[in-house]
Amino acid sequence: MVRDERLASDELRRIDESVRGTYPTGDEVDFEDALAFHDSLAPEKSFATVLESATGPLLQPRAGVARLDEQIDLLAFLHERGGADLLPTTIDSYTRDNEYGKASTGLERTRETGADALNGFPAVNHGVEGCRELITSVDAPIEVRHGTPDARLLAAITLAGGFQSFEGGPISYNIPYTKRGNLAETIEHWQFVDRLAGLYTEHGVRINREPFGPLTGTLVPPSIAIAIMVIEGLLAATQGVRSLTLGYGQVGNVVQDVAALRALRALGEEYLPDEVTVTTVFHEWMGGFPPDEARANGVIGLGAVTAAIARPDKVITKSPQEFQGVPTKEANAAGLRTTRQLMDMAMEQRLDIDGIEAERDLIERETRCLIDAVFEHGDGDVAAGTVRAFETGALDVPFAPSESANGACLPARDDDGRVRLFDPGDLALDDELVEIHAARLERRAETEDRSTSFHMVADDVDAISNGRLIGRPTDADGSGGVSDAD
Amino acid sequence: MVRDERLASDELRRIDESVRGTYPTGDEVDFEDALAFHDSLAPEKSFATVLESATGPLLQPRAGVARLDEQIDLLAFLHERGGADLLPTTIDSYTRDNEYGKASTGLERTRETGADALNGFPAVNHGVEGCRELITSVDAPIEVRHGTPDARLLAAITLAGGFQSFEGGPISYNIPYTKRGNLAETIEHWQFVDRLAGLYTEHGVRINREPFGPLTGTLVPPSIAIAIMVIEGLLAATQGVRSLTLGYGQVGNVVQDVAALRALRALGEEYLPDEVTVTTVFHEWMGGFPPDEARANGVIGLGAVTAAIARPDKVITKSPQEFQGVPTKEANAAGLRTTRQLMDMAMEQRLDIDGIEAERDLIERETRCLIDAVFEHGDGDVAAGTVRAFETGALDVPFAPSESANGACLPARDDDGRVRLFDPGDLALDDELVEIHAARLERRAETEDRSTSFHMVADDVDAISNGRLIGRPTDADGSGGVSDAD
Amino acid sequence: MPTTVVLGVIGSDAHVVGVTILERALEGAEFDVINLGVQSSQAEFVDAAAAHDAEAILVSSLYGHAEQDCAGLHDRLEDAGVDAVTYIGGNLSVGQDDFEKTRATFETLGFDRVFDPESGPTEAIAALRRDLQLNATESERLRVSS
Amino acid sequence: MPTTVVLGVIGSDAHVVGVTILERALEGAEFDVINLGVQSSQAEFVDAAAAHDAEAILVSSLYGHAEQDCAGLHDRLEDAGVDAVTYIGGNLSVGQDDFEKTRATFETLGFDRVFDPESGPTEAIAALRRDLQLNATESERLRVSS
Repeated sequence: MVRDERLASDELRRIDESVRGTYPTGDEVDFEDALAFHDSLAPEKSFATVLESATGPLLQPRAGVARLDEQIDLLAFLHERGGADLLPTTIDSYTRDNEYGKASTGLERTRETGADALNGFPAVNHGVEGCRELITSVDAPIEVRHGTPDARLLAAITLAGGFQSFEGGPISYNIPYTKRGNLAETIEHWQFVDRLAGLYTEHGVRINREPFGPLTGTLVPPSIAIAIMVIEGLLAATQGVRSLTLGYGQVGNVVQDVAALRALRALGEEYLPDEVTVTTVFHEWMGGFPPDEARANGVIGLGAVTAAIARPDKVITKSPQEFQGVPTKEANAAGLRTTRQLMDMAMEQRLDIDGIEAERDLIERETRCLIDAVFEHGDGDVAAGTVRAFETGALDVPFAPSESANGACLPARDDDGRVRLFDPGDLALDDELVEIHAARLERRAETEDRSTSFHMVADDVDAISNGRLIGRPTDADGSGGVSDAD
Repeated sequence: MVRDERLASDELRRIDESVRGTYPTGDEVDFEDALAFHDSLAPEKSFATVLESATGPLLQPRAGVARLDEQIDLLAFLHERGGADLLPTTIDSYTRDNEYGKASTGLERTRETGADALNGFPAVNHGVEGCRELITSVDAPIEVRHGTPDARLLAAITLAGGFQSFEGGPISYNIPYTKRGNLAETIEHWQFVDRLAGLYTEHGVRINREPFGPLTGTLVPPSIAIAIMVIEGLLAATQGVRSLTLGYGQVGNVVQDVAALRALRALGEEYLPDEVTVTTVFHEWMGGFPPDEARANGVIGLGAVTAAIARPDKVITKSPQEFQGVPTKEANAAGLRTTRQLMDMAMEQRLDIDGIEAERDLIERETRCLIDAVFEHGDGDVAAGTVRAFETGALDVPFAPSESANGACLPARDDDGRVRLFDPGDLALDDELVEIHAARLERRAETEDRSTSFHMVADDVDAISNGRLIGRPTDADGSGGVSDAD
Repeated sequence: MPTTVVLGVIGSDAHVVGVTILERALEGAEFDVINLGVQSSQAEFVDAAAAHDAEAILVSSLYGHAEQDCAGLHDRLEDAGVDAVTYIGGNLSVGQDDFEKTRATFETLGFDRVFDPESGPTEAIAALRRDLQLNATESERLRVSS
Repeated sequence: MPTTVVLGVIGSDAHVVGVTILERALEGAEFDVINLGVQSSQAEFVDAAAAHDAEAILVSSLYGHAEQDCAGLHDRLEDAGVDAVTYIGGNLSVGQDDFEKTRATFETLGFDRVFDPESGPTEAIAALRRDLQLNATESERLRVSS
């Protein structure tokens, strides 16, 4: 069984060699050379330093295209015209599945035809030199954003290529993404990634790591997300990571979102070792968007106001074209500027909302229950405990496709639009906490004059794309379509 | 001197005949025939009823083009594609200056060339029949929105033409709009308009009247706007108006805006006779917009959140193209939908912000001072008192171009972004209130390490269009450009 | 004896929300549910239906490749001796604008019913009741009374 | 003795904010200010300058019609025997993209200085001091020290 222990040097070396052997560009990686490249970079490209020393929330979009020159242009555009403080490089789907050969074909086809045959930047195929050209060509720190369960080769190449921030984690890039991902194996893969980041850190190149907070992006109760962030943070810290950005995806209730971000920061700082610098990232709404740019701007606006009140260290912005998939660079930049204008105007004034501390207490109590259960399941070991807690459902993620998860808990909004557990499944929560959730949903049921049921869940999943926060029954119908919900 | 007394029937008749004689379409007006037309309208076109019976804020855009068929298409578009609950018909500038001949030429040129030679709908030229065609062709209540100091003929024709709501008032359509408008004379003109509305009301056709709350749209302290709304409401009530919508323009500080809207409603209900139904309208930011649609959407978003918390009866929306003047119908509809999405999502949750009642107390104290002063200046008569109070500056509007106003008071934002009086001029405020304002601005001056001065005013006027709420000094410069501020 | 239904998302599709809610709805209506989850192959549908003697198979697909993913499924079911009604629902074709054409396509493939993207669990349950000649249970009638 | 300046917005233009702030800034710098306000005619500028023996005339225009509104102003000033420096500032032409062209146009009309839309009161006061050979007052130096 996997254990939360630091990967030994010889083991690291063995895995590194084996992983680098799986694709030709792996040969380009040379650690000493990589350190020298990082040292040559201007201080304003140091991701961890820029993020950790900022005085207000920094904005970062998502963006990735196949070709290097186009990726450079895209990032320059988002930096200059969108005002992005931090930049992304989103990796293509083939790379996420470790299908580097298919990514290579897609890249070649893109080069030949000009039409993008990949949905992101195939960093492994571009190799260390390609990554370095990207890093040197753009005037802001850049993060690798992906969704790759086994990101070992991607990490080896991109960190050697000059990236100083790397998204993902063994739970957050596995449980919400795929059906057949072995969780224990994925933890081992990420121990390698984190150990590599730790090694760079020990040599003076602080690599920022960012577990993916939104998970399935679909009504995830804050305590579940926070527990997973803390666990991934602990696993990373063991491997030597010292700059950790814990994530959280907006649910749309301002009080709950602000409370969650405060709880995330507090629990992150409490659970993680003192030598780790904890920052937080807030993702604008990750669920279904309205099929209308004007309405989408309204959803983005609520995220901006929430960010202004919660003041996370970083905000990942959405674009008004979210509904239709990958946005144009203009729409991507527009999402940044809409967020900036509203966030700045709202940050310049006091906006103290009632009820945040009470909600935060609730979230923290729940999160502690979940983290405690993980440690108990592992007899004190967080790695082993995570695998077992997911097996029993003591830790679970709503709407997770993974067979490694129990998949028994179901969320719904309460009468105030906060995300509660309609069905706690086997989550390791106190009876009292479970009763609080049930009571809140009962109150909603009374308001709506219907019994609490999966109808609420179905309606809630579609609510924001339909122009509402809560999926209230309309007319005689209590269910509505759910098929295009996720 | 003008007095706040109901216009006698014979006087009403005399003015009516004289006014209708100033342009040929005036002959089309027949009161009995008009009543019959109003009676023939479906209940969902009754402006007052729809507005007063709504369960949440209704949305209304601004819109007007020269030709009747195009105005019908425009309003249908905003209703169907923008989801506007209430519709406008914005009148052209020539009509506002009573230059009906020029409006006629513009209308003809528009008909010939297809290019819009007018910036609004010349309702006087379209006459009673043209207005009725508009009213019958569109499936929602429509208001006349204009800016006409002497709106007597416009009112006679549009009310006979089936409109049931009419914007404006003697102060709000005079002081902020023109240099040489005689206030006493303008009050007399609006006594006619209000008496006409009262007469329809007495015959079963409740005409909604809406004083223009935003005034100069440039950092107007809430108490000044509210005092003027109450005064115009009192003048209208005397003439028999029974449905009054009092207005307020967003200043951008959520606490102050919510407090102002609550004070507006409370003081409106307190000062106006019981038989008057008071509703409120919130105007999204009327000052300078960012020259960028994405940033403009951020400004609109803050308005939508404010509306969700304050819950006025009506919201006048802005479009992302506000900076460039008259928006396309698509942009106008987009502003409506962005507002709707964000407002609805925010209204479904409790958002109780600290400090609203304290700010409201302050606003109400100031407003009472100003209204008391008006009554004192008029020896108990609000009409005479208004004229004299503007002469002495006891009542004043910042940045008013009118020679009828003292023009001595100047606003600036405090350290929290609330609009205060940098210079109270001769406003009839208690010393204590003046000191509160001074102290708030002193605190800002300390934060910014500069003395309170007109620099702040200049910087504040431009702040929102530059992406901020408060005009803080940037770098070494404490002033910045002011020339394109208003 | 409760009626057994197999459901799952076919092909490489990972959209899980709809099928999760459908599972709960079916359980609420007192069906025995075998939920294969996302990314399920034709073989998994066939094996599960045969092993559990399912009376209905509900296929979900939301990523627009349902036609390729389902081609041959009904032959396999027949080969395995599975006698179950088959439904499919979701976003069944990329850029669908004429649902009747989509419905015809999937009926030709052998599906007994084809549901459009606006359909909810309620419609699926009502159809199962009709096709399998079942009555709503007491508890279920209470549950859907809202 | 304080220096008298006349300022106002020329033509049909009703933009009042800039001129109001400029008035305050000039008063703060201890000028005697005659503010004609918005919608002021050439005659009003000439009469006020003559009546108050003004040393400077500051014309503001923000609606793009400044060239027509100002044509002939300097002839009138000369006819009335007004000897004052003349400045103009604001949005001086519709769709201006080349400010140097705009500046040349208004210098040809007779203005001593032409300010672009980004200029603030500080620039105007500094220019007046240079052109009229004035020194900043003690209180003023304190005031603009921020």
